[in-house]
Amino acid sequence: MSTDADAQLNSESESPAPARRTGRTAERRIDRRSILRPGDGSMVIFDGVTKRYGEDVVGLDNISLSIDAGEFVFLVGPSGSGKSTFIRLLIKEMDASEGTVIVGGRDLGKMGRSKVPYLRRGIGCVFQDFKLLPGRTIYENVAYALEVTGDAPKSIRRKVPEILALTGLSDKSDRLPNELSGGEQQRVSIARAFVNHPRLLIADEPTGNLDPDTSIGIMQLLYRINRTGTTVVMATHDRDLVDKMQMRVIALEGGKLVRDERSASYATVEP
Amino acid sequence: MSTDADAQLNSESESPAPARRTGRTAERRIDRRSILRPGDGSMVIFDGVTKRYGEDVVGLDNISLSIDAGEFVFLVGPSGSGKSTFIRLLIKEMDASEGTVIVGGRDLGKMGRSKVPYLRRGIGCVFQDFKLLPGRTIYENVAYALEVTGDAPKSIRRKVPEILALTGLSDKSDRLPNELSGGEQQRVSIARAFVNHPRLLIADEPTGNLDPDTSIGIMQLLYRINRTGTTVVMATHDRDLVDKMQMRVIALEGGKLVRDERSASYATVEP
Amino acid sequence: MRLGFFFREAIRSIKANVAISVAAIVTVMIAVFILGTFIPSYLYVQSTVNQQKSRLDIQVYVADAAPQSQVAALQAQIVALQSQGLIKSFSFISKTDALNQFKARLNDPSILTLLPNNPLPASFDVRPADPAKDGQIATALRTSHAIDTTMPGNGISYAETTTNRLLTIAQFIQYAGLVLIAILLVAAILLIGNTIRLSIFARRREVEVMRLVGATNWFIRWPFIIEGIICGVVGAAISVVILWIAKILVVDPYVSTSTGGLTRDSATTIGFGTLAVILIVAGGAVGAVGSGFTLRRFLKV
Amino acid sequence: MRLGFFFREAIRSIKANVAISVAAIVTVMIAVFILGTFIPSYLYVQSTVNQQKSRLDIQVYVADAAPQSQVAALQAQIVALQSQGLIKSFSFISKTDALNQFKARLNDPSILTLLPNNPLPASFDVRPADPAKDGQIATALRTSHAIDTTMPGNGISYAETTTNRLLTIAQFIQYAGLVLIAILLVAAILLIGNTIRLSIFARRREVEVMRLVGATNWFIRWPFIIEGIICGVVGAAISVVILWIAKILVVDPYVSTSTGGLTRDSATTIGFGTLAVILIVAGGAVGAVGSGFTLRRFLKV
Ligand SMILES: Nc1ncnc2c1ncn2[C@@H]1O[C@H](COP(=O)(O)OP(=O)(O)OP(=O)(O)O)[C@@H](O)[C@H]1O
Ligand SMILES: Nc1ncnc2c1ncn2[C@@H]1O[C@H](COP(=O)(O)OP(=O)(O)OP(=O)(O)O)[C@@H](O)[C@H]1O
Ligand SMILES: [Mg+2]
Ligand SMILES: [Mg+2]
Repeated sequence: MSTDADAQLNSESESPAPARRTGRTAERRIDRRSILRPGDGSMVIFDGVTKRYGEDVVGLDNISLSIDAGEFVFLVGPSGSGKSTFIRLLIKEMDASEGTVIVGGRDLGKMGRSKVPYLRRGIGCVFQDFKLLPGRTIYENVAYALEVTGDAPKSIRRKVPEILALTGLSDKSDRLPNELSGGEQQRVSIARAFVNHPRLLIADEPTGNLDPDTSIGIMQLLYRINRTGTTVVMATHDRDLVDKMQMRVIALEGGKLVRDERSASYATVEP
Repeated sequence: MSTDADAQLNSESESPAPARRTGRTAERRIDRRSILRPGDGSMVIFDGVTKRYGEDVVGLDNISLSIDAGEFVFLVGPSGSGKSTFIRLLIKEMDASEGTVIVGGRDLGKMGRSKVPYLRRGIGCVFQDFKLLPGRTIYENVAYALEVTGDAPKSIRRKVPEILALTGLSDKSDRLPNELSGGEQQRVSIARAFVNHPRLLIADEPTGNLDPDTSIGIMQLLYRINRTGTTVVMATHDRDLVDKMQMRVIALEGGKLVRDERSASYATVEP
Repeated sequence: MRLGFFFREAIRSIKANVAISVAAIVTVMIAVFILGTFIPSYLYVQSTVNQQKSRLDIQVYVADAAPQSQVAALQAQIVALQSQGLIKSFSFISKTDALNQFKARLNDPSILTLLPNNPLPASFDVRPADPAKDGQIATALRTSHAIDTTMPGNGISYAETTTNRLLTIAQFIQYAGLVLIAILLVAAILLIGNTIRLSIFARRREVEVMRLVGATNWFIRWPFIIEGIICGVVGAAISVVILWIAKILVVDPYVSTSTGGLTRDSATTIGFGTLAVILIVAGGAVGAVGSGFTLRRFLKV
Repeated sequence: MRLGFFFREAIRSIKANVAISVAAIVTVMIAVFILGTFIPSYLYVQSTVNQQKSRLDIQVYVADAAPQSQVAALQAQIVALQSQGLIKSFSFISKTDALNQFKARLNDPSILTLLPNNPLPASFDVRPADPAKDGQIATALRTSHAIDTTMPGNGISYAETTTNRLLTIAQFIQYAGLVLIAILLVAAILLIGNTIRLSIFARRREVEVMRLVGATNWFIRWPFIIEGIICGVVGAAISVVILWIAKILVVDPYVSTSTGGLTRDSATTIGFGTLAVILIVAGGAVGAVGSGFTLRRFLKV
C-alpha cells in the first residue's frame, strides 16, 4: 500500500510547487515560523498525563508515551476514549490536570499564554468538527493560516491554490463553508492544516465524512507529508485504513493507554 | 449479520418500555403526531427532481425513484455527490428546483410553510453535523423533540432515559453538547431522531464519528427500528456496514443516480 | 401547562445566555433610567413654568371720573368673563389701596401727604385663566367706559413683554421637552429592539435547529417573548430602584432644605408610584414586542 | 501592509455581519444624537442664565448729607473693588436722575413739582462680576460713611431674594444639566460597549477558531478595533448629518424669526463644526475602546 500511495502521490505532484521552492530548503522555511525544536529527536512526550473534566469525568488517565520526530502514528479507540482530548492537549487548547506534555522540546505546562500562537503555527491541526471560519470563503479560510504567520501576499497567492488543488477543492475556492458538503468541509480543514508545512501534523478523524476513495487520497497525502519529515498523529475509526497502512498504533480505552505497537492493525485480533 | 443484530437487540431491549406501551399501539401513537399517510405504500417519491445551488452548482440532477414504506435504504456516493442534498429535500429544509418530492403522500412543493413542522415531527433526522442545541443538556436536547409535539411530561420522562440508555449515553444525560466527544454528540443526534418513533427515519452519515463497534451497535438499532415498520434512509461512507447488511443501495455521483439495487454492496465490484 | 413550559424555557435561556440577557437588561435599564429622569424633570419644569404663568395679572385702571354705575358694569363684565372661564380670579384695588402700595415703596412716605390729591387710580387686578388669552380679555374689557385711558396700556396693562417672554420660554420648554422625550422614547425603543435583535441573531443557529426538529413558529417564539418581557421588566425594575434611591438620597433632601425659587413653589410632578408602574410596564412591553418582532426574520422559510 | 490587511479584514467583517454592524452603528448613532441634542441645548440654557445673572445690579444709596469727600472715597472704594475683579462696572445716578426715573413711572408726573424737595437719594449702580459675591461687595462698601442707611437694605440694596432665586435656578440648571449630560454620556458608553460586546459574543466561535489556528491576540484584535472605529465614526457621522438637517430645518428658522426672550438675548452655544468633530471623534474612540476592551474576555486561555 505504501508503494501504491507513493506512486500515486508522485504522479499527483506534477504541480510545479517543488520547482519553485528552490533556494530555500523546506527546513529553513519551517524554522522561520515555528518554535518547535525537538532536542532529543522526540516530537511529543507525554509523562504521566491525566486530564480531568470537572470532578468526575476522566478524559485521559496517566498516559506516558513518546512520539519521535518523523513518526506516523494512528490514535485509535472507541467513541469517548480520549483521542480528541489527547489532541487538544498537544495544541494546548487546554492544560493537563497532571503530568507533563512536551511538544517539540517545549513543556506546554510552563509555556506562557503569549507563546501559544507560535506553538500552534508549528502544528497543523485537522479538527473533528472542522472549525472553519463561517464568514470566509474556502480560499480565505486556508489563507488565514498563512496570514497569521505574516507570510507575504505573493507567497500566499501561490500556496493556497496549490493545496486546494491537492485536496480537490480548486473549483470551490470562492464558496463559503456552509455551501459545502460535509466531506468538502473536512477537506478544507485538512488543506488549512497542511498549507503551513508544519513540523507536526495532527488530524482528528480526518476521513470521518469522506468516502473510501477520497479517504485513501487523503491518507496518501498524509503519508507523503510524513515522508518529508513531518510527524503525523492521526485519530481515526477507519479500520481499513489502519490495517492497510501498518503504522504505529496507539490505542486508548476509557482514557487509558491499552496498546502501543509499531506496524500494527486497528485491533489486536482481526475479527 | 442481521440475525446477530436481532439477537443483540433483543438482549438489549430488556428495558421495560414495551410492557408500558400496552393500551396504545405504536401505530396510533405515530398517527397522533404525524401527517405522513402514504396512500399507495410509497413513503418517498422523487420525480425528476433537480436541485441547483445558485446558478452553476447542481446538487441533484434529475433524480426519479421511490422508496416504499418499511424499506431500508443506503444512500452512498463520493463526497459532494448529493446525499445530504437528497436528505435536505426530504425534510423540506429547502425546495427542489425542479420536479416533485412526495413524502408520506404529501407533495412537499405544494406544502404550506405552516405545515412543515408537522411534516418534520413525522420524520426523525440524524444530521451530518449533529445540530444539537448548544445551551441544553443531552437530556433536554432529546426531550425537546418530544416537547414540540406537545407530549405529556410524564411520557417524556419515560421515553428520554430509555433512548439514552439504548445509545449508551445514560451517564452523560446532564452534560452539554460541547462537553461530549464527537461520537457521543453523534449518538445524541441519533437518540433525538429515534425518540419520537417516527415513520420515516433519515440518517446522514450517522456513524462517521463512531468506532466500528459502536457503529455496529447503531446499525443494529436502526435495523430493529426498521423491523417495526419504520422506513429508514441512511447516507453513509461505511463500506463495511453496507456490505454486511446487503440492503437496497442507492448510489449517487455528481448529483446523478448511478445505481439503485436491492441487496447490494457499497460498490458494484468489490475491490 | 404549556405556559409553564414556555416560562421554564425562557428562564433556561436567560441562564444559558447570561451575556445576552445582561446586555438586554442593561439596555432596557439605561433607556428606562433616562426616561425616568427626564419625564418627571420635564413635568416639574413644565409645572413651574405654568405656575409662573398664572401670576401674570392684568391691571385694569378705573378712571377717577367714572361713575359708580360704569364701574359696576365693568365688574359685571369681568364676572361674565370669569364665568366663561377666561378669568380665574380678580380683586378691586381702590385708590387708597393703590396709594398705600405706592407709599410702601418710598423712603420717606410722609412727603406724599404734601400732595393735593391721590394721583393713583383705582384698578381691577385680574388673573387670567390662561395668560395667552390676555389680549382677548383686554379687548373684551376695553369697551367699558370706566377705564382710565391715560394710564399705561391705554388703561389695561398686562405686561405684554413679560407675558410674551415668559410664554415663549414656557412654549420653548414645552415643545423642546416634548421633542426630547419623544427622541428619547424612540431611541429607547430602537436601542432595545436593536439589542434583542442582536441577541436573537447570536442564537439564530439554535432557532434553525428548533425548526428542523419540528417546532412550530409560535412554539419557538413564546419563550423568546417571555424572555423579552422578563428582561424588560427586570431592566425597568432595576432602573426604578435606582431612580428611587436617587429620589430618596438626592432629590428629596434637596427639595426639603432648599429655599430656592424652583422648589418652594411646590410645583408638582408625576407621582413616583405611577411613574414606576408606567416604566415597568413599558419595559416589559418593549421587550415582548422587540423579541416577537425580531424573531419573524429568523422564522421565515 | 499589515495595517492594510487589518483594514481589509475589518471591512470584510462588517460586510459579512451586516446585522451586527447595523446594530452597532444604530446604537452609536442614537447615543451620539442624544448627546448632540443635549450638549448644545445645555450650553445654550447655561449661557442664557448667565446673561440673566449678569443683570443683577447692586444699589448703593448715597446720603444727601454726605460730604463730597465721602462720596469720592466711596467711589474710590468701588474702583478698588473693580480693579480686584469683584465689580464689573458701575454708574453714578444723581438725585436728579433718580427723580427722573421715578417720574417716568407716574401717570401725572407734574404732581411731583409740588414736592418741596427731591425725596430720592443719589446712588451708585454697581454691576458685580459674580452675583454670588454680592454679599462680599456689600460688606466691603458698608464701611463708607456716605451711605444713606435709611434706604432699603440699610442703604445697600442688592435684591437678595431675586439674586438668590435666580442663582438657585442657575445652579439647578447647571448641576441638573451636568448630571443629565453625565448620565447620558455614561449611558452612551455603556450602550455602545454593550452592543459591541454582544456583537463579539455572536462571533466568539470565530475568535476561538482564529486562536486555534495560531493567531496572536493582537492579530485578532486589530480588525475588531478598526471595525469598532468604523462603526463608531459612521454612526456618529450619520447622527451629525441628522443634527445638521435638524439645525437647518428647525433650529435656524426658529432662531431667526423668533422674537421671544430665549433667543433675542443672542446667548451663545457651541459651534456646529466643533460639536461635529467632537461627536465623530468620540464615536470612533468609544467604538475602538469598546471593541478592544470587550475582546479581552474572549482572548483569555
Ligand atoms: N468539555 C468536556 N467536559 C466534560 N467531559 C468531556 C469534555 N470533553 C470531553 N469529555 C469527555 O471525555 C471523554 C473523552 O472525550 P474525547 O473527546 O477525548 O473522546 P474521543 O476519543 O475523541 O471520542 P470520539 O471518537 O467520539 O470523538 C468522553 O467521555 C467525553 O464525554
Ligand atoms: N448551500 C450550498 N450552496 C452551494 N453549493 C452547495 C450547497 N450545499 C451543497 N452544495 C454543493 O452541492 C454538492 C452536493 O452536496 P451534498 O452536501 O449533498 O454532498 P454529500 O453527498 O452530502 O457529500 P458528503 O459525503 O461530503 O457529505 C456539493 O458539491 C456541494 O459543494
Ligand atoms: Mg473525538
Ligand atoms: Mg453530506
